[in-house]
Amino acid sequence: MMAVSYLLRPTVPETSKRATYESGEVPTGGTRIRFNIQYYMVAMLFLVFDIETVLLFPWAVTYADALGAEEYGLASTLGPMLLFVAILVVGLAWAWRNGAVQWAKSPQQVESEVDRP
Amino acid sequence: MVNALIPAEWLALAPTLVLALTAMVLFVFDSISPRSTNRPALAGIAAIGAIVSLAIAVWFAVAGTGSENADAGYDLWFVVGESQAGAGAINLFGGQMVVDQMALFFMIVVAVVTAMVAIASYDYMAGHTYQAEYYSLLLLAATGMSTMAAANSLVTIFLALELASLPSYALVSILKTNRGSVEAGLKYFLIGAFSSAIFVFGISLVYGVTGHLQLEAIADVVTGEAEPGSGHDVSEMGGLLGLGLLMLIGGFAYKTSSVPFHFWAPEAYEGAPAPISAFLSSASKAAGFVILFRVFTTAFPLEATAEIIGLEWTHAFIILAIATMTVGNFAAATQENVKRMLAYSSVGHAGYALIGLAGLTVDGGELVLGAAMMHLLVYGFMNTGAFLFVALAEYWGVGRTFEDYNGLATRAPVACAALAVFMFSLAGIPPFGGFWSKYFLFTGSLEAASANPAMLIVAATLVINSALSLYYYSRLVKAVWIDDPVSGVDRDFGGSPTGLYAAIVFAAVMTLVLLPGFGPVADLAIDAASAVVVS
Amino acid sequence: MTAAGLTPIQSDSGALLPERLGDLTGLNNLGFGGELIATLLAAALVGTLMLTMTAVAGPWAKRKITAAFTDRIAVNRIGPFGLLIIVADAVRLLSKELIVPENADRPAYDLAPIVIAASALLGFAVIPMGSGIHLADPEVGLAYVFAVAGIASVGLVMAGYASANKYSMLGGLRAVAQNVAYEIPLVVTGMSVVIFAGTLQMSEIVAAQAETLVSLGGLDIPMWYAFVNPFAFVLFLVANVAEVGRNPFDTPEAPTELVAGYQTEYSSVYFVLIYLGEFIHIFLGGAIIATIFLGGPAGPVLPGIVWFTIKIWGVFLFTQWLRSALPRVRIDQLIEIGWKGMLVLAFANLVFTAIIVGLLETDLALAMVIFP
Amino acid sequence: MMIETLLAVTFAGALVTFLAPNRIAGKLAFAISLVPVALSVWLFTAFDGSGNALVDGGTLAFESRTTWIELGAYEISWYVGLDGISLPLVVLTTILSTLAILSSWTPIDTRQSQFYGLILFIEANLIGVFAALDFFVWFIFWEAVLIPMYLLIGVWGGPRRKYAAIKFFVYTNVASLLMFGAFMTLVFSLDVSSFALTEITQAMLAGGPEGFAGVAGSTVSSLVFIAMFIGFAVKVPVVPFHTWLPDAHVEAPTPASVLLAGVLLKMGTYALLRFNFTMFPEQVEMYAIPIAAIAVISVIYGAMLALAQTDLKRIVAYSSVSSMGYVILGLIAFTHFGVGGATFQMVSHGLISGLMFMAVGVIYNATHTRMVTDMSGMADKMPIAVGILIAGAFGYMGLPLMSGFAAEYFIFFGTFGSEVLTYAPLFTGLAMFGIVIVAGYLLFAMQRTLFGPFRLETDYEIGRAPFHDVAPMFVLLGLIIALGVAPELIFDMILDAVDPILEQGGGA
Amino acid sequence: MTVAVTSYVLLAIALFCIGLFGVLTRRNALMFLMSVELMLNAANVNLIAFSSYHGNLTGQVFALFTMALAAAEVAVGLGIILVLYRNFRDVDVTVPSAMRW
Repeated sequence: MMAVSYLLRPTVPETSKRATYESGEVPTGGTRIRFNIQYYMVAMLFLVFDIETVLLFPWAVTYADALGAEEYGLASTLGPMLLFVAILVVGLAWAWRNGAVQWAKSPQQVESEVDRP
Repeated sequence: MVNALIPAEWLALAPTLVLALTAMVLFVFDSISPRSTNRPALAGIAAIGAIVSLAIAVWFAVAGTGSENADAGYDLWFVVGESQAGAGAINLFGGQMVVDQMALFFMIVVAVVTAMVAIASYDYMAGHTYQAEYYSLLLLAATGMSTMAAANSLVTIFLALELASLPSYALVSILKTNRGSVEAGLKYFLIGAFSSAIFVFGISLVYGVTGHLQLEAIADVVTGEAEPGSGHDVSEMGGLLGLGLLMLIGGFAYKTSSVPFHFWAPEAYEGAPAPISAFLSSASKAAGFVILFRVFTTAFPLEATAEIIGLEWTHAFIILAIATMTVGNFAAATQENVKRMLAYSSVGHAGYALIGLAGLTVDGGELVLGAAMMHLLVYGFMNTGAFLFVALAEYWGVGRTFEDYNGLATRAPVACAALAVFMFSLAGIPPFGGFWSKYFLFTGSLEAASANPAMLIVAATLVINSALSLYYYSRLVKAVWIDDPVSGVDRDFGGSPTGLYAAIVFAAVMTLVLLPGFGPVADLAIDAASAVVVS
Repeated sequence: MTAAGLTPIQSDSGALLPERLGDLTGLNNLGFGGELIATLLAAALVGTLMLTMTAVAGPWAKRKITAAFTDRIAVNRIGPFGLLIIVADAVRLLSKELIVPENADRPAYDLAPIVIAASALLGFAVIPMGSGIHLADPEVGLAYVFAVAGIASVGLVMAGYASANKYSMLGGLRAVAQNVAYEIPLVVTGMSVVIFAGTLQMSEIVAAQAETLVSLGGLDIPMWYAFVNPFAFVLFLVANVAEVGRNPFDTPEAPTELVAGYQTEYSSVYFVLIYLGEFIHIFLGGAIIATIFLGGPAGPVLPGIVWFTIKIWGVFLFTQWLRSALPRVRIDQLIEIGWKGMLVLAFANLVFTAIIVGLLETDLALAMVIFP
Repeated sequence: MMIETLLAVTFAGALVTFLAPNRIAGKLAFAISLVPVALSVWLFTAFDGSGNALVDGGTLAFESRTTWIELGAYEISWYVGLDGISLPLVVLTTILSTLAILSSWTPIDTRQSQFYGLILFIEANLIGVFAALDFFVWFIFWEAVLIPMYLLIGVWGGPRRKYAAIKFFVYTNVASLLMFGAFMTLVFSLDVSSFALTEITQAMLAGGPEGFAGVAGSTVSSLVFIAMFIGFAVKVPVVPFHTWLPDAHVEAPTPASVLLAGVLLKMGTYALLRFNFTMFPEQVEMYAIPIAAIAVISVIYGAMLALAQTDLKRIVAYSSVSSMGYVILGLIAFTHFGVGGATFQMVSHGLISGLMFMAVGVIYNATHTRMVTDMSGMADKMPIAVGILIAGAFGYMGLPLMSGFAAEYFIFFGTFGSEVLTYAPLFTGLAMFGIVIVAGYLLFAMQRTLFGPFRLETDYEIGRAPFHDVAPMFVLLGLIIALGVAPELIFDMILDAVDPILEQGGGA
Repeated sequence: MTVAVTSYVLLAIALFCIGLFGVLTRRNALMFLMSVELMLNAANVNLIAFSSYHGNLTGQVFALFTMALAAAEVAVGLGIILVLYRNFRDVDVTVPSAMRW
């Protein structure tokens, strides 16, 4: 498909065409802009929870089988997973309460931040 | 795994679990009241958690948990199960964890250092924004170190190692606007990540050769009692195993700040908040040593491993011990900065503890290994105390060099008396606990020398370095006690911070008490060592 | 639909498409090279199927549907129902000049569209589409699908970064933030299905749904997980919409804010690839939903592949309905819905599913009460 | 348990004093220090031991032994007890400490609580050194003495205190290390199962070491003997190793000098007697001549150095080197009266040098100079202090009726007839010549300082010393005269403990 | 279509060496981090290859853990690099030298 396109399309080099598109305005400033720290926070949270799902998958696969086999009780199959999730939930709650997943702050919150050392 | 959830078994891990639980409680506290500056509550929770952990560990150790020769008459075990005392090491989760005397010994070290650091941080971290985070990370790192004490498989060892390391990275750089702290954190982290990569690769090679990650299972393959899953001949893969072992040593060297991965230590300890320096250089180092001891004594029996790789691994430790001692002490002797001097001296002490492995022989060595363990315990008190004194100095805002410390004794005689105790104990001169542990190391090396003459060199290096260390340790004592304060410097710094003082005095008292009270410690350590050496 | 004609073999015969193609053509006798050719052939077959569907959906169906919602008449000039617009658009886009911004990071700029398209296409490799169209059936199928679909995020951020354009950068970042926020609820909800099935293998999951859940007056209702756990189904559907970046979760492109976000600076065939990739993603999402919640290709009378296509198109129609029916959410709302709403619900779903399954499996008496 | 009580009381007193406010620290320390004095005097009266602590056959007073640490095949125990040699030294320690505290009320005007705390801490450790019968107990107390002394000199000392403190610390620590290493080698080459000095002594007397790391047993013994002799000689000090002493004495504050000269030096000779001369009778005989030579050189060279000094404290310090030479000489004679006299000299010199330093200190407090050349006519201004100084000087010179006379008499008497030491009369004669020099320099100094017209110009009135400065000197003087008149007060006890050593050593 | 275990090991060692080279030569903290990740993944390749070679799952499970920890390490590391950038305006690891080496 790309080859077809290469054969078909015209090439008319022209400098202004290659300029960055900013809705027709003349571009200002670089693209290395400072963006919201929240993107970083979210990425970090994702890392944690994504890995957690990796670790949960093996459990999920064996769960039903383990229950089927009589030798393991419900507590010893379900318990560790609940503990695991509980720890994660504590983590999530902590992140939530500390504003890691809060994209914008309300004026009251900003004000209360200012007082802090 | 079948009985993993039956209370009697896993409750043996209670000291570790208490630490983990405390960390969780701190997180919950912080979640309920984010950005809380309720320092008494936070420091209190952390300290109480550590002390409870300590109490349980001491109780278990005294009651004979995980020991084979519990003294009759201790009937404290009822909570965890009546039959466990004196029944030997308790294997948990299919041998992934083990609670024996050595594990308990190091759990004690970790818990006591954590408690002191938590109490001291109450003052040191006053005015800091991230109170709850600080204590949570501290307890999490302590959990990791405590887990390291009980880890009995390369999997759990690596997990625990990282659980201890990751919060430590953050703790070192927690003073976010302090360039030193950030730089220290960066260097600590980069070298930590690098060495853990090496460590994992080493694990993968060992796994490739033996087909197991559980330490006893590895040992069975190495000694030829069991076949690896693939059925190949282990003895033909000596090169790979040797390389793996070398890489493992690299990982451990980082954690214990030994040569050749020691160069992060002065940076990290100098830049980090002083209580964290204390924490890392005492608890973290001790935890690094416990897995080092466990891996090499349990998984790689000296004789069998030597047959496969063609070299006794004790030789590596002899070289490392000599190099580490010498590098640490000589570098420390040239420092002008107090914290940096302590950091290098901490490297030197890692060298002393390495003697524990260097002195192992085919048919024994529990004395020298036990001595290394004792040294780490005593070191836990004296070194923590010394760094906490630096914390006190930083709290008062006196400078960083020896000159800045001049004449502090006129202002704070009690703390400076404690400092003198720490310094002389670190140097290993008699009226303090440090004397015993160093003496035992010396005796142990001499004993091992009958089987391995190279240990004579080690013993000689130990003595020479101890003598050298007296020079720079006494220099600090001289500065605070004898030298006159620099004129023109305003010495009117505020207050006597209770928490810091309490921790420092406690450490000093323990350093002193360990002199007459060394008997039980020595018994415990030698019992623990003989359990792992013989098995 | 050509594929259905070529392979008139029943879906439950077990063998995978490449092998059967190999048998059919005798390529298997030619050793490794033959196997390779057979595999490539089969992959090309599935690829063509998907591209065809996309071609129908993109330039034509989408416009028609939107028009229907807004009571307009869309493309109708060229061919019957304007169907030839597909050809026209293809020619138009392919023959356009490729304009590369001067500050672009060329390797990343060139790679991004390919990554986006490929990640979606690769996902189909493990989807059992019925009628024997099933390229590979690894044990970790479901995890594979999630993983491969996740690669698209990398492509998006590459596109955004390489374009050297503020809009693109923001669009790329938003895309990643959104993808990561909804990926976890998606996967965790998917996991609750795994708890029932006890496997990650796609064919096994489909097979598990073939059993009868309950008989109502002679009509066997199959144990599709959408019926067993409708809550999970809804969660998954929502998360999926966000994951593929459709309304109301299309902030990364948001033409009114970011003039199409990460694709602003793309033109010609690159644009086609990105555009295709997005649509294939929608279909992949539909395919996953169909496989793990709607019994895969199962259905009465018609061949499996037909049922499967119907289910995929059902999901596609759903996204198009959302596009017309709902307003776009703000980026902060989007993130907060993801982390504070979806994630918590997903975990709740997982935990309750686990507990209920555990109780049912271990306590048969209780099971009898619920399923008499 | 009496010794433990004594130690515990002193240690507790040190801690209390350390934490007390500066204002009351001196008086508090004095009050506290009376308790150990009382206890040690009680020990003295209740003493019921006989024979030597280390050599088999005697009974120990106040013996107490409990296992401390099990170290592989060895047992370390808390083992203390007193015999005729150590008990007088314990009493000397407690009394001198109390008097030193009293004499520091005037000169010590900063950081009092720390100062008195350290003095009591030293006192406790000194008691421990003399009472210990297990090597480790002994070594720990031995080393623990150094740190407070280092601080006493370093913090409250004179202008060159830092140099003096570090020199003191380094010399003594290096010596300790040498001695420690030597002793460890000895123990590991012996067939013993504990570090109790008694057991080691008996093992040594029963045949000595079997050899270590390929070196023959007798060579090990000799090497260990030499190393330990050097280690202790630094502490004593004898001539080649003496250079730290004058510096330390000159810079140390008076009370520290009192303890340093009075008791710390005795640690060295005590340890020589306990270790070298009890455990190695063969080596004593073998190295008798070199040791005697060192002793005589110490006597004469120390005395001549003293003659050349103009600083009163330096004079007293060098005269200590000289006096300690007598002790070594008495020990090496290895006879009934030689060793007994040496031990007696330890006590006697402790009292006399303490007295001298106190007297010098009192004068210094008043005049703020110690230079002989600066002073004259002090007798007019401070008659009592000067009188006592003269009395002390006579004690040094060995004036009859003073303890110094008794001690030197015993030593010369014992040495003259020594069988171990060849050329004994020659060495004795040379050492006696030392007395002449002592008399010379002391009389010269006294004459210059005390008599003649008063010349020193000060901007304040030099008055009489306060009572609490003078009282301790009277107590010391009283003790000196008491021992001079009735040496059997302690001499019987000493001889009783010394004889078994000699009997073991080939019946000399 | 089985590949001999030695091939995987060689691949792993190659990856490891590339990572090691990066660690030793790169001055950018982020590149350093990436190199370390490469080394970790080399170990993972090894573990998984050996896991199938020995026929037990231990290695695979451990590889999962390694991935988890690598992720956590990156999270912490990026945080530190972020504060580094705020303090020093650079991510070059040789720039910070507030302390003497």
